[in-house]
Amino acid sequence: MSGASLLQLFFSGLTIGSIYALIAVGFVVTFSVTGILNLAQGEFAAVGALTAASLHMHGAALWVSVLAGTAAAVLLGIVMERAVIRPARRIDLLSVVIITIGVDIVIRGAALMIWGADPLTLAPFTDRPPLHLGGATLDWQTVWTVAISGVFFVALIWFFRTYQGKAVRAAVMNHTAARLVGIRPSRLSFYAFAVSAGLGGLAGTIVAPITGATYDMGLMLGLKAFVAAVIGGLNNAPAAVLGGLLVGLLEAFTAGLISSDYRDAITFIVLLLMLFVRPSGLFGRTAGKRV
Amino acid sequence: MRMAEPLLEIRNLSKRFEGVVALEDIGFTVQKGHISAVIGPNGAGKTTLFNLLTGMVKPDQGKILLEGRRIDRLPAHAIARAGITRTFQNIEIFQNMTVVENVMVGRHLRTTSGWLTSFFSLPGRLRDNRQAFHRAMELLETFELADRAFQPAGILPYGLQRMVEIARALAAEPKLLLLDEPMAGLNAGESRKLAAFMQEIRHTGVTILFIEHDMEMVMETADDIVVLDQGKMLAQGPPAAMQRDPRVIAAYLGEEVI
Amino acid sequence: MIRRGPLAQLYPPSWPAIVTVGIVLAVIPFAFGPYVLSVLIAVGLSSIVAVGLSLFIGYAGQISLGHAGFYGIGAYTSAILALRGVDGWATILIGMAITGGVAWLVSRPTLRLEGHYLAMATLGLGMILNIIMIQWTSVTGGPSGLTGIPPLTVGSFVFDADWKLYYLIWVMALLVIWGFRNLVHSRVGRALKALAESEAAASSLGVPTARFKEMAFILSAMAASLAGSLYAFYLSFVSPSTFDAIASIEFLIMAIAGGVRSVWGAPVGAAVVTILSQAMKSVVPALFPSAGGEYSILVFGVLLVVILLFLPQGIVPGLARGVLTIRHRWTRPGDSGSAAPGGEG
Amino acid sequence: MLRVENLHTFRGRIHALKGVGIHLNPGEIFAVVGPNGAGKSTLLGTIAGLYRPSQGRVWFEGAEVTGTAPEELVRRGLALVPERRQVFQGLSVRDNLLLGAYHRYRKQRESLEKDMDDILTLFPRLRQRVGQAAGSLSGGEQQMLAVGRALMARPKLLILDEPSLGLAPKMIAELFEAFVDMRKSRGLTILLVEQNIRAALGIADRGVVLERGWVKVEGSVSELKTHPQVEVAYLGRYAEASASPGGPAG
Amino acid sequence: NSGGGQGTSPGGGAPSDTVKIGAELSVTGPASSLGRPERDTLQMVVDEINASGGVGGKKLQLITYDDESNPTKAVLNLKKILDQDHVSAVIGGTTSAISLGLIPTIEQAKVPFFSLAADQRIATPVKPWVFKLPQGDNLVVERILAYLKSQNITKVGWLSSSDDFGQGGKNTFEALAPKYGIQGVAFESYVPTDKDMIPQLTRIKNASPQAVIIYGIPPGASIATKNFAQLGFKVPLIHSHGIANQDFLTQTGSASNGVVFPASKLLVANQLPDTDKQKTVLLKYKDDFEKKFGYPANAFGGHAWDAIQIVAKAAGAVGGDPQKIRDYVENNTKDFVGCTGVFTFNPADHNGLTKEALALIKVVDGKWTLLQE
Ligand SMILES: Nc1ncnc2c1ncn2[C@@H]1O[C@H](COP(=O)(O)OP(=O)(O)OP(=O)(O)O)[C@@H](O)[C@H]1O
Ligand SMILES: Nc1ncnc2c1ncn2[C@@H]1O[C@H](COP(=O)(O)OP(=O)(O)OP(=O)(O)O)[C@@H](O)[C@H]1O
Ligand SMILES: [Mg+2]
Ligand SMILES: [Mg+2]
Repeated sequence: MSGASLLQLFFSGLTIGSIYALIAVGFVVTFSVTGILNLAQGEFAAVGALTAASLHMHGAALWVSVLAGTAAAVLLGIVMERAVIRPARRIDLLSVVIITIGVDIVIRGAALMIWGADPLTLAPFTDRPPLHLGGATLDWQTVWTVAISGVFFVALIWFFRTYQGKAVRAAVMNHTAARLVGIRPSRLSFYAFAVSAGLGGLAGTIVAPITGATYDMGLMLGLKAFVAAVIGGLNNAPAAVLGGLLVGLLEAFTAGLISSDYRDAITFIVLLLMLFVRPSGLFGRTAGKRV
Repeated sequence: MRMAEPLLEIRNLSKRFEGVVALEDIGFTVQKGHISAVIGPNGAGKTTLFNLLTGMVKPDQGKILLEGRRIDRLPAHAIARAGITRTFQNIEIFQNMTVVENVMVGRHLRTTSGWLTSFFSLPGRLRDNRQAFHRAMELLETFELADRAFQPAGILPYGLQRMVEIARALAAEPKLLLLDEPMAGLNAGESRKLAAFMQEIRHTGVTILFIEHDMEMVMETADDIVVLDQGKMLAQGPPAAMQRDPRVIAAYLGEEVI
Repeated sequence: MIRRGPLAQLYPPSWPAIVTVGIVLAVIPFAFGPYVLSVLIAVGLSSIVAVGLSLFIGYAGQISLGHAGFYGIGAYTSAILALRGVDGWATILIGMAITGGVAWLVSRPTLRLEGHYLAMATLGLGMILNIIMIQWTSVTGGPSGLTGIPPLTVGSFVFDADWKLYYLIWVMALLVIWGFRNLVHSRVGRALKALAESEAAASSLGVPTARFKEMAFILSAMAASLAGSLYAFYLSFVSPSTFDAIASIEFLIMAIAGGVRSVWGAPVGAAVVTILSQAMKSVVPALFPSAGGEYSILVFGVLLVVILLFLPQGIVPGLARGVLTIRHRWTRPGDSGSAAPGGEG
Repeated sequence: MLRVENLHTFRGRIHALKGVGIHLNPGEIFAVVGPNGAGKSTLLGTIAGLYRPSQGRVWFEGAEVTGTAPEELVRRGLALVPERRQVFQGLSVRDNLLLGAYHRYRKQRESLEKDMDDILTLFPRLRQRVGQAAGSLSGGEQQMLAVGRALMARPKLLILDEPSLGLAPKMIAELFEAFVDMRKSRGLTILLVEQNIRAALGIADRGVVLERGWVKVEGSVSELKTHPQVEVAYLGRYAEASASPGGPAG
Repeated sequence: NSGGGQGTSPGGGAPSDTVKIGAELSVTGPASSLGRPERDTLQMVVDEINASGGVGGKKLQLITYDDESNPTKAVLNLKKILDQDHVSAVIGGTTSAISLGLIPTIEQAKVPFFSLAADQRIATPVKPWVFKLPQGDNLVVERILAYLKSQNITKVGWLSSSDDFGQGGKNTFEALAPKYGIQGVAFESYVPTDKDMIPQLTRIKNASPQAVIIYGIPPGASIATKNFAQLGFKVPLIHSHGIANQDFLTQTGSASNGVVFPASKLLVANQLPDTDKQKTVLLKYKDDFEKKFGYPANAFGGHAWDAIQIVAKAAGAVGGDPQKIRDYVENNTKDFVGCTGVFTFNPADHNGLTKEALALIKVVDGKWTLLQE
C-alpha cells in the first residue's frame, strides 16, 4: 500500500479515534469522580448532536447551535445526577450501572419522540474543501475533532495534577475518608455529571457534521468509547484520549490493511492481547492494594 | 513441651518492592507444637513475611520448607492445603456472608464435594454441608459467637471480626496457624482469653506463629520470639532473653519496657 | 410456620419453590393461548442464561457483557448441525461442549482481569463471536441467518408445537435453576462467594480461586449455550442480531433487576423484563392512543430505573427483605440482636 | 466543647447506642473504653456525622450539630480518625497528608508544608515512605498516616478510634506523648476510643466505660482506674482467665 | 392445535363486520427509517378505505406492533397478533432477517403473510402462505449489472453493509456478475453504525476499479458517499435502492451528485412518461402521504401500500377468512398496479414482479432524475 494511502488511513483513524476520545473522556470524568460507570454517556453526544442539528436546520447560527447542543447535554447531565444518581448513592455499583442503562433507554426513547428516527445533519464548523496533505485528504472537521480532543488531553493532565484534582481522585477511592477531610463528594458528583455531559454534548456536535445526528447514535459511540476509556485505565483521563486514538487507529488500519469484514474482531483481539499483557490497563498504574 | 522438631524452616528469604527492601536474608525455624511470635517495629516486614509464607507474594530469594518440603513456589491455595492457614492484619472477612458461612469456608480443605456433586446434589453435597456446618458451629460456640452465626459478618464490630477470622483459619485444621496481630482491637481481658485459647489450640497439635505488638501478651504466650527490624533479623530467642536484649529495646520496645 | 433446623435456615430446601413454580407453569397452557406461551418461552430461555450469569456475577463476583455470544454458539451449533442432519439432542450437547471449550480457552487470560477490564474483555469476546456469526457466511448464513431448522424429536414425538417446547424449555429451566441453587448452597458455592469478597482470604483457606472462577464462567457459558440451542429449535431460525452486545446487556439487566445474589432472581428478572416490555406494547397505546412505539421504550426505561432505585439488590432479595422486615415487626417488636438469616429463597 | 445527650443510633437493625451522654471540656482528653461491640465506634461516628442518630443531640462549641455532615464538621474544627484507617489507598503518603488539610487549603496554603513537616517528624517512618502509595504501606504505617492526616486538618477537637491499633509499643508511647504536647501547645481537645486501656488512661483526664450501648461507668481517670469492673475486665489484672476469647460481647 | 388449551381458531373471535389485519414492523431501532413510513402508510390506507365505506361492507382494522428491529421480539409480536388478535392477514417483516424469522410461525398458523423485505429466500422457493412485495435483490442487481455493461465497465469495487441487506446484495452480485462479464476487484464491508469508511474505500481505490457499487442504506451509505467524494475518487458511483430516501440527499449534499441507482419509480413519479402504468398510482400515493405526514414518501411505504391494497381487495372479494384471502391473492392478483411495480402472482411466483418495476435514477444537482435509457 502506498504512503499516501497509509497516511489516509492514519487520518481516518485520527478522525474516528478523536470522536471516541471525546466521549471516553466523559466516561472517565464521571468514573474518576464518582466511581460510577455511566453507560448513558453516549446519549449526551446524541442529545448534543440532535439539539444542535435541529436548531441549525431551523436557522440558528452554527455557533449558537453548538453551544445550545452542549448546554442541552449539560442540563440533561444535571437532571440525571439529581434525579437518579443522587438517590442511588447508597446502592451497589453494579445496580447503578444498570440504572444508567435504564437512563440511556429513557433518553433514547425521548430523543426518538422529539426528533424522530430520521437522521439530521449539521453543517461542518469550517466550510472549506478538504486539505490535501502528502497525497491524502483531511477533512476540516477532523482537524476540529483532533484539536479539541488535544485541548482536553492537555487540560485533563493539568487538572488531575492540581490539588483539587487529587481531591477528586481521593473522593472515589474512599468516600467516607473524603468526607472526613472535608471533601464534598456529592458536590463533586454534580460537577462531574455536568462536565462529562457537556463534554459528551460537545463531542456530539463535533461528530454530527461528519456522521449526521440520529437518536440511536449514542449507543454504539458509547460502547466504543467505553472500550477506549477502559483501555486507558478508566480513571486516567489523559489516557482515555490516547485510548480513543488507539482504538480509532487500530480500526482504520485493520479495515484498510487486513479486512473490513473482521475489523471489529481484529481490533478487539489486539486490544485484548494488550490487556492480557498489562491486566491493569495500558496506561494504568498498579493499584496500591495489598493484604 | 513436645520434642523439638522443626515444622517450618525459612532460609535466606528476601523480598523487595520497587526499591523498598521489605525483607532481607531472613532465616529461622519454627518448632512443631510451639507458639512463636514475630515482633518488630512498624514496617519491619512482619506481614510481608506472612504473605511470603502463605504464597500471597512470591519471594525474590530464599526457601521456605514445611516439614522439609519446599513450599515457596506453590500457589496460595496449595500452601493452605499443605497445612498453613492465616488471619490478616487488615481483616479480610467475607462481609456479605453469614458468620457461620465464613467459618464453613474454612472447612473447604476438609470437605470434598465438587462441581458435579454440588450441581446435581449427589449425596456428598449435603454431607459436606452438614459436616462443615457442625464443625463451624462448634468453633463459634467456643468463640462465644454462636448467637451471631446467622448475621452477615460485615456488621460485627471490629474485634469480633478478628475472632471470626481466627475461627475460620482454625476450621481448616492447619498444621501451622499464622495470626497477624490477633490482639489488635481487643482489650486486655479479651486478649487474655485469646492467649489462653491459643494455648489450648497448641495442645491440639497446631503450631502457632503470631505477630503482635502487645508485649505483655507476647511475653506470656510465646515460647520463642523472632525480632525483625527494617527487614532484617534482629534476634531470635526465648521471651525473657529478648526482653532484655538492648537491640530489641532500642529498636522496638523503647525505654518504657513493660 | 414450619420449624426448620439451623442448617435448613441457612440453606432452605429448593424443592418447595421449584414444585410450586412447576405446577403453576404446568397449568398455564390450559388457561392461556399460544401468545402467553410464547412470552413464557422467552422468559424460560432468558432465565436459563440469566441464572448462569447470576452465578458468575452474584456469586463469583465477576462480570460478563458477552453471554449473548455463548447463547449464540449454542443456537448456531444446533442450527448448523441439525440442518446437516445431526440429531437435535446431540447438537445441544455438542453446542454445550463447544461453548465450554471456548469459554475455557478464553477464561485463562480473561479472568485474570478485574472489574471494568473484565467487562470490556467479555464485551469484546461477545462482539467477536457475533462478528463471526455475521461474516462466516458459508457456515452461518451471514447476516440473515439460517432458517428451517428441523425440530427436536423423541422417537416419533416431534417438538413442533409451542406447547411442547414450552414444557421442554421450562423443564430444562427448572432443572438448571435447581442445579445452580444446589451449587450455591454447597461447598463450591461458599468458595465462590468467598473469592468474590476476598481472593486473598479465599485462597488462604485452600480455594483455588482462578480455577473456581474459570469453572463458574464455563458453567454459566454452558447454560447460555443450552438456552441458545433451545432457542434455535423453538424459532427454527437464527440470525446474528439476536446475539449482539445489546442482547448481552439485556441478559445482564434481567439478572441484576431480578437480583444476582439469589438464584430465583434470574427467572424473576427475566419474567419482569420480558413481560414489562411486552406489556408496555399493549398498555401504553391503550392509555395514550396517539403514542407510538417510542413511548413503550421510554416507559420501560423509566420502570427499570425505578425498580432498581427502590430495590437496589434486585427484585427477589428486595421483596424477600421486605417480607422479613414485616414479619420481624410482627413477631419481635423493638430491638433485637439477630438480623435476617443469609440464606435466600 | 462537645456535649452529647441521650444519643440513640441504629446500625441496620441493631440498636447500637441506647442513650449515651458525655461532655468534654476544652483542652480535655477524654477516653471511651468498652468491650467489642459496645458501640464505641458507633458513638464516634455519630458525633462526627457519619451515622444519623435516631434520637438525642450533639453540641459542638455551643452550637447544635446533630446530623451535620462530616465534611461540614471538619470545617468547624472536628476531625475523626476512623476505625480501620481509611487512607486513600492509591494516593501517595504526601498527597494523603495534604488532603487532610483540604478545608483550609485555599486559605492557608503556606502553612501546609510546615505542618506536614511536623507530622513527618512525629512519624519518621512516614518520611521514609513519603512518595509511596498509601495502600502499600504496612498496617502500622497506615495507622500513622490516618492520624497524621487528621492532624493536618488542625482540628480543635480530635476524635480517635483506636489510634494505637497496630502500632509498635515505642510508637504508641511517642504518639501519646505528642497528644499531650498538642493539648498543651494548642489546647487540642481529644476524644479517644482505646482498647489499650493502660495507654489511654495514662493520658486521659476523664472517661467512660461503654457497654452494650450504655454508659456503664463514668468518671475521672483515677476513679476509672480503681473501679472494680474496669480492673477486672479491661486491665486484665485477674489471675486465671477462662479458656475462651471473645469477651462479654453479644 | 395448542396444548389442550382453548385454542380459538384464527379469525373466529373477530366480529364479522370487521376484517383484522396485523402489522409487524420495525418502527424503532436501526430499521426505523423503513418501518415508520410502512406503518404510516398502512394506517393512512386503512383510514381511507374505511372512510369510503370499507371493503365488501366490512371495515378494516389494523393492529400494529413494533419489534424494535429485533427478530426475537418480532416473533413474539407475531404470536400475539395471531393468538390474541385473530387477524386475517399479516403485513410486515421490515427487514429480511425478521421476515425470514417470522415465516416458520406463519406457516404453522396458516395466515397469509405479506413480507416487506427484499431477500430472495423469502419467496424462493415459494411458500404457500408467504408473499413478497419488494423487488428482490436479483432484479436490483441485474439492473445495475446491465447498466454497467452498457457503460463498458468490467471491473468494479464493492462496498456493502454487513447486515442482511448488504449481504443479500453481495451474494446476488457474486452469483450474477459473471453472466454480464463483470468482475469484482475488491469486496469490502462496513458495520451499519460506522462513522467513517475511508479505510474501506482506500482499499477499493487501490484496486483501481472502473466503478464502485455501494450497497447499503443511510446513514452508512451517506457517510460512504461523502468519504468517496472526499477521497477524490473519480469513477462512477453506483448505489442500490437502499438510498431511495430523501435523507440520503440531505446528508450527502453535493457529494452525491452523479450517483446512479435503480429504485422504485416512486422517487421520480412526476418524471415518468404518461404511458407508464404506475404513474397515477404513484403520484396519488406520494401526494396523500406527504400531505398527511409531512415527510417525503419512499419506496418502503410503497411496499406497504401495495400489500394493504392487495389484502383489501381480497377481503372485499372473499371476506375475512385467511385461507380464502390466500387463495384469492395467489390466483386473482393479475396486473395489479402498485407503487412497487405491476404484480401478477401465481402458485409458482409469490413476488410477481418484472424488472420494469425499477427505474434507473441519477442524482443531478441534489435531485432524483429519471435516467432515460
Ligand atoms: N454496618 C453495620 N450494620 C449493622 N450493625 C452494625 C454495623 N456495624 C456495627 N454494627 C453493630 O453495632 C454494634 C456496635 O458496633 P461498634 O462497631 O460501634 O462497636 P465497637 O464498640 O466499636 O467495637 P470494637 O471494639 O470491636 O470496635 C455491634 O453490635 C455491631 O454488630
Ligand atoms: N506491595 C508493596 N509495595 C511497596 N511497599 C511495600 C509493599 N508491601 C509492603 N511494603 C513495604 O514493606 C515494608 C514492610 O511491610 P510489612 O507490612 O511487612 O510491615 P509490618 O512489619 O507488618 O508492619 P506493621 O507492624 O506496621 O504491620 C513496609 O515499609 C511497607 O511499606
Ligand atoms: Mg503488619
Ligand atoms: Mg470499634
